[in-house]
Amino acid sequence: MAEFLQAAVNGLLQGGILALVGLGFSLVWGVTNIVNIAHGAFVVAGAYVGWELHDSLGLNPLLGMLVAAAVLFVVGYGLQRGLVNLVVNAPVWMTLLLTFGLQLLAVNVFVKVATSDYRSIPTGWAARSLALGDVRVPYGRLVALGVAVVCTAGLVVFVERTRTGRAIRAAGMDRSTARLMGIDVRHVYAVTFGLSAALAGAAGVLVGMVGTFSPPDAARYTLFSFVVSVLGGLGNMGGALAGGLLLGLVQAFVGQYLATTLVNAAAFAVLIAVLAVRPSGLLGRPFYETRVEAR
Amino acid sequence: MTARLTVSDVTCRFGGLRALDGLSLTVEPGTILGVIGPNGAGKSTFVNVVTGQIAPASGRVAVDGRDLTGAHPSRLARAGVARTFQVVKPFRDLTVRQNVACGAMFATGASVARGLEEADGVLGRVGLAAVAEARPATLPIGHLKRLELGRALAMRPRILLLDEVMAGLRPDDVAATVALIRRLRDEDGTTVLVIEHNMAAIVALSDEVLVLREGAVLTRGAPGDVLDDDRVVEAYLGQRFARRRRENPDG
Amino acid sequence: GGGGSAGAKSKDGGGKTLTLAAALSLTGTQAREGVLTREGYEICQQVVNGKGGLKVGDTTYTLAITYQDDTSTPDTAANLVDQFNDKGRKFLLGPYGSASTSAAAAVVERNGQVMVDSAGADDTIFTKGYRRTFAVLSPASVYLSSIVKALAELADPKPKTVAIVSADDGFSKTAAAAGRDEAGRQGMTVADLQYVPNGTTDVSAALTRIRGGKPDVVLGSVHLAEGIAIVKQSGELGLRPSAFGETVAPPTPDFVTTLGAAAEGVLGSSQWTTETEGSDAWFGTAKDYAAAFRARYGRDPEYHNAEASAACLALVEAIGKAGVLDADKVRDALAALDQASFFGPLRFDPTGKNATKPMAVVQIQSGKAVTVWPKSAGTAALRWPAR
Amino acid sequence: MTRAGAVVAAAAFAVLCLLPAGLAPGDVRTMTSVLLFATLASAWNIIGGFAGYASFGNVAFFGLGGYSVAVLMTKASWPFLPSVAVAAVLSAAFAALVGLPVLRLRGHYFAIATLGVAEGLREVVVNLPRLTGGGAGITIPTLGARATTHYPGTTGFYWYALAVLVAAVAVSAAVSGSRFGYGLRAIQLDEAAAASVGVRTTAAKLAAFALSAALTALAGGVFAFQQVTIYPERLFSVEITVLMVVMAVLGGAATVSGPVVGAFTLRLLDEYLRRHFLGTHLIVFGAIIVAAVVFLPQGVVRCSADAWRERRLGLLDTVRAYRL
Amino acid sequence: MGEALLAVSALEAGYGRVPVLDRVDLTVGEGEIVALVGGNGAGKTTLLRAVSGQIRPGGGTVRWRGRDVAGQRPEAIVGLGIAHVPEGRRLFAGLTVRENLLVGAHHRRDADVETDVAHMLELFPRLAERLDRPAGQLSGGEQQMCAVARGLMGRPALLMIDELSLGLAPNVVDTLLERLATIAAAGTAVLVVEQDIDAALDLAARGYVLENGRIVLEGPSPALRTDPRVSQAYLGTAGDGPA
Ligand SMILES: Nc1ncnc2c1ncn2[C@@H]1O[C@H](COP(=O)(O)OP(=O)(O)OP(=O)(O)O)[C@@H](O)[C@H]1O
Ligand SMILES: Nc1ncnc2c1ncn2[C@@H]1O[C@H](COP(=O)(O)OP(=O)(O)OP(=O)(O)O)[C@@H](O)[C@H]1O
Ligand SMILES: [Mg+2]
Ligand SMILES: [Mg+2]
Repeated sequence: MAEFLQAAVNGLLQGGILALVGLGFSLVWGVTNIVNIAHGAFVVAGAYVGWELHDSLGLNPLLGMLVAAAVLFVVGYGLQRGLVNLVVNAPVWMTLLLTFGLQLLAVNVFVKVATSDYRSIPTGWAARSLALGDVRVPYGRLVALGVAVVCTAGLVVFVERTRTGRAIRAAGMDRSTARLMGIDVRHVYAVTFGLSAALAGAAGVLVGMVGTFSPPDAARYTLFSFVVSVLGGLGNMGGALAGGLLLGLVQAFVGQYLATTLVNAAAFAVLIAVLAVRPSGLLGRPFYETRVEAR
Repeated sequence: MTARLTVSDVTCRFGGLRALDGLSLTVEPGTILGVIGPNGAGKSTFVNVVTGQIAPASGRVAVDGRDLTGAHPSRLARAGVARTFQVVKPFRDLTVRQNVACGAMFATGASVARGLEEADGVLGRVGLAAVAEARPATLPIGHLKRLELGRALAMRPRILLLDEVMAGLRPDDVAATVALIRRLRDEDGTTVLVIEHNMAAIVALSDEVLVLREGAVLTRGAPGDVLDDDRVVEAYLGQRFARRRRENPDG
Repeated sequence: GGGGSAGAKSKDGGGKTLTLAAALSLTGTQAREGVLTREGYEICQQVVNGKGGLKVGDTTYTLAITYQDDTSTPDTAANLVDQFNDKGRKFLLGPYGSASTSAAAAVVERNGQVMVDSAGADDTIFTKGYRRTFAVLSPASVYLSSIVKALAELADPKPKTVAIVSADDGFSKTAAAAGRDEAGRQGMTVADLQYVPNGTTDVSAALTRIRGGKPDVVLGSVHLAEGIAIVKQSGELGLRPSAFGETVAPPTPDFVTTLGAAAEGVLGSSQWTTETEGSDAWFGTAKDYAAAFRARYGRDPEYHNAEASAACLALVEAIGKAGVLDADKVRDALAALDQASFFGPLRFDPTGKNATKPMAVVQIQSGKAVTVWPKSAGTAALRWPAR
Repeated sequence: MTRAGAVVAAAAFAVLCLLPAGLAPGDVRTMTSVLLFATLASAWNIIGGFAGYASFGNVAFFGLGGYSVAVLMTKASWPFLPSVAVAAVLSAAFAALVGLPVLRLRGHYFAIATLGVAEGLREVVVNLPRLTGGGAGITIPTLGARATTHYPGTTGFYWYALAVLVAAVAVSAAVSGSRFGYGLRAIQLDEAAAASVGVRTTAAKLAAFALSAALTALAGGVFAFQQVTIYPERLFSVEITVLMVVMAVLGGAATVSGPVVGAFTLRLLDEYLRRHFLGTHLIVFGAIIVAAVVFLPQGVVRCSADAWRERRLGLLDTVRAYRL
Repeated sequence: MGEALLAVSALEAGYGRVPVLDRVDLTVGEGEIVALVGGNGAGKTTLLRAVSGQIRPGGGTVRWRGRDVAGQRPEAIVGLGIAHVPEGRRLFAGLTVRENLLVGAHHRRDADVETDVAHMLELFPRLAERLDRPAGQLSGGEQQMCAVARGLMGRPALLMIDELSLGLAPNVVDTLLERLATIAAAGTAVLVVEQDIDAALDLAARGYVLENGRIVLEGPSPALRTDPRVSQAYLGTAGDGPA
């Protein structure tokens, strides 16, 4: 029983991190239809920002997280405005190619600048855990889950309830008509991309706090993001959280009761099973289907 | 003789909404049936059910007495049922000629060369010969409607369902399209269902008119009778139309 | 012109250059280790040339090394070996990692080149009948078993149960299997052997599974990422064995910097430490090597650096002994090589493995990896229980 | 194919036939890898380009092909050619099997599901050490009595790779001009409309997927034998899938020549940079890809065709046309 | 009448290097309803697009309250008070009907948005029943209602509607025409593209006939209605269309 509970806790906590990593990716993919291969590089970049702030200024990683988010927002906004916006009207997969190039560039610049050493942002408390009987709940991961939940909720409210959020969604569905309605699509797209990068940056700091990071990890974060956002339903922020948690739980339970080497196979098996039953993901609405890709 | 198309007791739901509510009708071979009704009455849904895009919650659809309820759209297409889409669905990156050729190739099993040849003929008939090599993205709405029509005609259907193909055409082009469809029926014996909100076209074209309201048949009859029916005026045509019709009874 | 086509070139100044070639993972997932390997090669080149170059027969050559990036993929490494061969480069230094080494070895064999392997430890490389690849380092099977041996010999009270976490790549599995067998021989119970995906940073499932058995020692046959995760997440999950022992990770500086205090007491196996016994004419002792390295790079060498330097050293020695720049002769000289070095004995068994060199076991004490085994070389006593 | 296209293809083929005579073995080996990637990109293009079902798991068939060859040659002692033929058939069958559920998904959901298939398959290979050698890899015997087929050597593999590429291009060209090809393109452009004109969408998608898988498996088989020892990490690497997509898209998806052009351009560029920008080549490579996307947003083949037609290369005009 | 609200003169526009509009002149006065008719491909949509900034004119001027706004970006032009209800509805399919209406008022900052939504629902009761459904699920005619309502939500000074009655039931067209007349009376200018020339000329005070990118006829509605060139194309005898 303790094992079962521990596995559940592990899964939920790991799921929280996965969700946070995937949240921004899902936002950008769902709204602007850009598969941002460079998302993982944003995560790593965020981790570096947090690490540097802690290393040189001794800044608490939770504050560092806010700074990293702000820095990455600016980076993301600038990238979209200056670069990605140049090709949004090209065939869909071209943006994938663009971000693939960005990811290569970014990761290798990190390697050059920071070497590919493993790093981690040390905190005394993050590695300690709350003991509930035999079940341990590490504080660092608990905080990460909390941040994931708060960010998800915030994003849901922002996207679903605010004027800007509505404009973001409208712009995602039909750019040229959105402009006819007075929406500054360049700006709105850049804000979306900036938000996504900010979330990635925050996730990066948390990843660095509870584990380790190095530049080549970027590809893995992108992969996780892919799975999490599709599992949950593209462009659905609550879905990303659900997807992350489900993924974490599946991995934990399979690792616990089957074989630890099968966790990824099992995760993908679950993914395919979910999609077989719900072709638009756990909480997905088929709005991607009705997107108008004309200009 | 069995009817060309038999729809019996079809119900179709979207969430709580009954888009079709126990709809039954038959269409005899070689008839042109006008279908009118308020916006949201279920006309396009009806087309979707007949052509297999939507499986009805209950009820049957049969072509020439053969039950094809819930069959895949491609099967219905090959069984001779062709349609146009109200919100046009051209193949964006194919030329107009290739678009039409697709109709011939897949519904009648023509080879690529044969399909393109066929397309040339059809393009002439629907007035798109001049833009045969253009891509749909560059075409105005009127041409896209004709492209829908052309692609359906290339399928050499036995049943042709036209969902507002004449909306957005200039009146003289509407007249020409009406003539085209009539000739198709007269020469090939095609059965045609026309959905239009353009009453001039409906009157000029239809042997019979059916009025759909809230997913069920409100009335069915000769065009003149239907348009004078008070219920139809009330639910659909409106007072301005009725007034004009009184002033100008034959057109 | 010197005898043979082995990359000897006359330079304008009159001196001759002997060019060795190396395919290295300078980008990609193994860029870190690739760079360390390169540093090891470079310091070797510097030392050889600093001592006036390499005498082959009657000619003295300046040593040069040409590098290409294998992008951490085995197929590229293999391709590079072919490209080196096109340029007449017959003497190769190994790439980083078992997969790339294995891929390169197959091509080396066909092309009649020779390669000294600095970082491909998996024993399976040496089961394929290759005759032209020689590894200076101890094979994978020694990594974990040395830790077990060290514990059996030094730990008091002797641990009774061990649990092993292994990554699922070939190298780690070989090491894990050997460690398990050794534990059995030493009378310890192996409570559990769990595999985790190679490179994962979440090992909580494996740890939760072994936690129930309350093992005295948790052994990891893993790389750096998993190695760090084992220690970190054990803390989180309340798994507190008397010691952790891990193959590759602990001697790496990143291990201590990322784990901080949690790294204290962790045992690790190392191909080389500054206490390694032996010395040679080029580098002197292990301590001398470390000093030379520090002078150039401003930090202490890691064992990856030393491995690379040793590989270069073995090749240089063999070329000198062969006396001609002929690949076959150099191969024979390598096969016959038997000499002490800063890296320990350099002697190869018929399959090309370095079967005699012992592995050192280190323990993290006060933030430093100190050697605790083999005893003769140990500067420090094993701290036990370790945490 | 147009006449000009046929002439260009024939000329390219002639050049490729002469190439081994003029190149050093190491460069022949590089070209072999270029040819294999061109095959992969062309094969991807059948499902991803023509049918518009962007498979992110085509590497599954590469790995399956490679491992089938390796296992058949080591465990069953089969010679290479029958092994690779069986590998292709097996992969096609596997594609049809997984295609049945997976091809019901649309767009990105399909992409991820296929990615899952590939990752899953890799883990299966890792977890079957008896058959596949697991993470330690499997070695095809090429020396001694256990070798079933004489190891063809650098040039030999070049010919194998060229043959496989020719097969892939021939299949692509045949598909492109055929009714089947029109059906796939119709599916890509509007699946509902395609069905309504009579395209048997499910059958067409399955056929395209299986065809793509078979060609991919051929390349995988050749690669495996060439490598001698293969590892699951490499044979099922997501990176290879990404490269297939990137090459096909950069060259021009849904064209016959695009994937080949894309593969040649990118692989040769990558190789050139790798040789000349030690340790930083990926930074340069990344920057070039970014620039290529910005200036050639329709892919190399379409953009150059446009430039040829208009007798004018308006890079800035294209940027203006595609920016927001 | 002083300076017209919108004065298009010698406007040239097209796609890429394909010219469509050939020196088009057109004016719309404050509170005026103007009809624009013409065959398929004549360039009506192109003209509206050029005015609303969706395509960049190649020459000529677009004066808005006397100031040339040709070539400005669409989002800026909306802000000036020009709303364009595009051809083919172009609703945001994944947004609900209500959200679509709210997006129509995106550039407005006043507090009356909610009351305007209520007005739209009075005008198109059908929409009231569909308010919280994704617009992509609406029937074709319902979508047209939503598109027109979305345009009205911007409270523009000039409302341009492309294919006003496309897909609408006759009685709905009636209501809509009445409504347009009301809002015009309250000061909003309207430029409608419409194939039903009777309806268009009933509503509009003036009209333009566009063919092959050129204005071939213009004048007050009654005059156009009786012009033989109009009745030839619009009231029966076959043209160059389907034969
Ligand atoms: N996919 C769908 N999901 C939910 N509701 C739908 C869907 N398709 C249609 N409906 C609803 O079903 C009803 C009937 O729609 P349908 O398109 O058949 O109307 P119609 O008679 O063709 O109207 P119009 O004349 O406006 O084209 C409408 O109220 C519409 O909102
Ligand atoms: N995106 C485009 N690219 C190239 N040419 C285009 C494009 N859109 C329209 N055209 C061309 O411009 C001309 C005018 O088209 P426009 O859409 O303005 O016609 P319209 O008068 O609105 O016709 P309809 O009544 O059918 O809507 C047509 O010949 C059309 O082919
Ligand atoms: Mg309809
Ligand atoms: Mg128009």
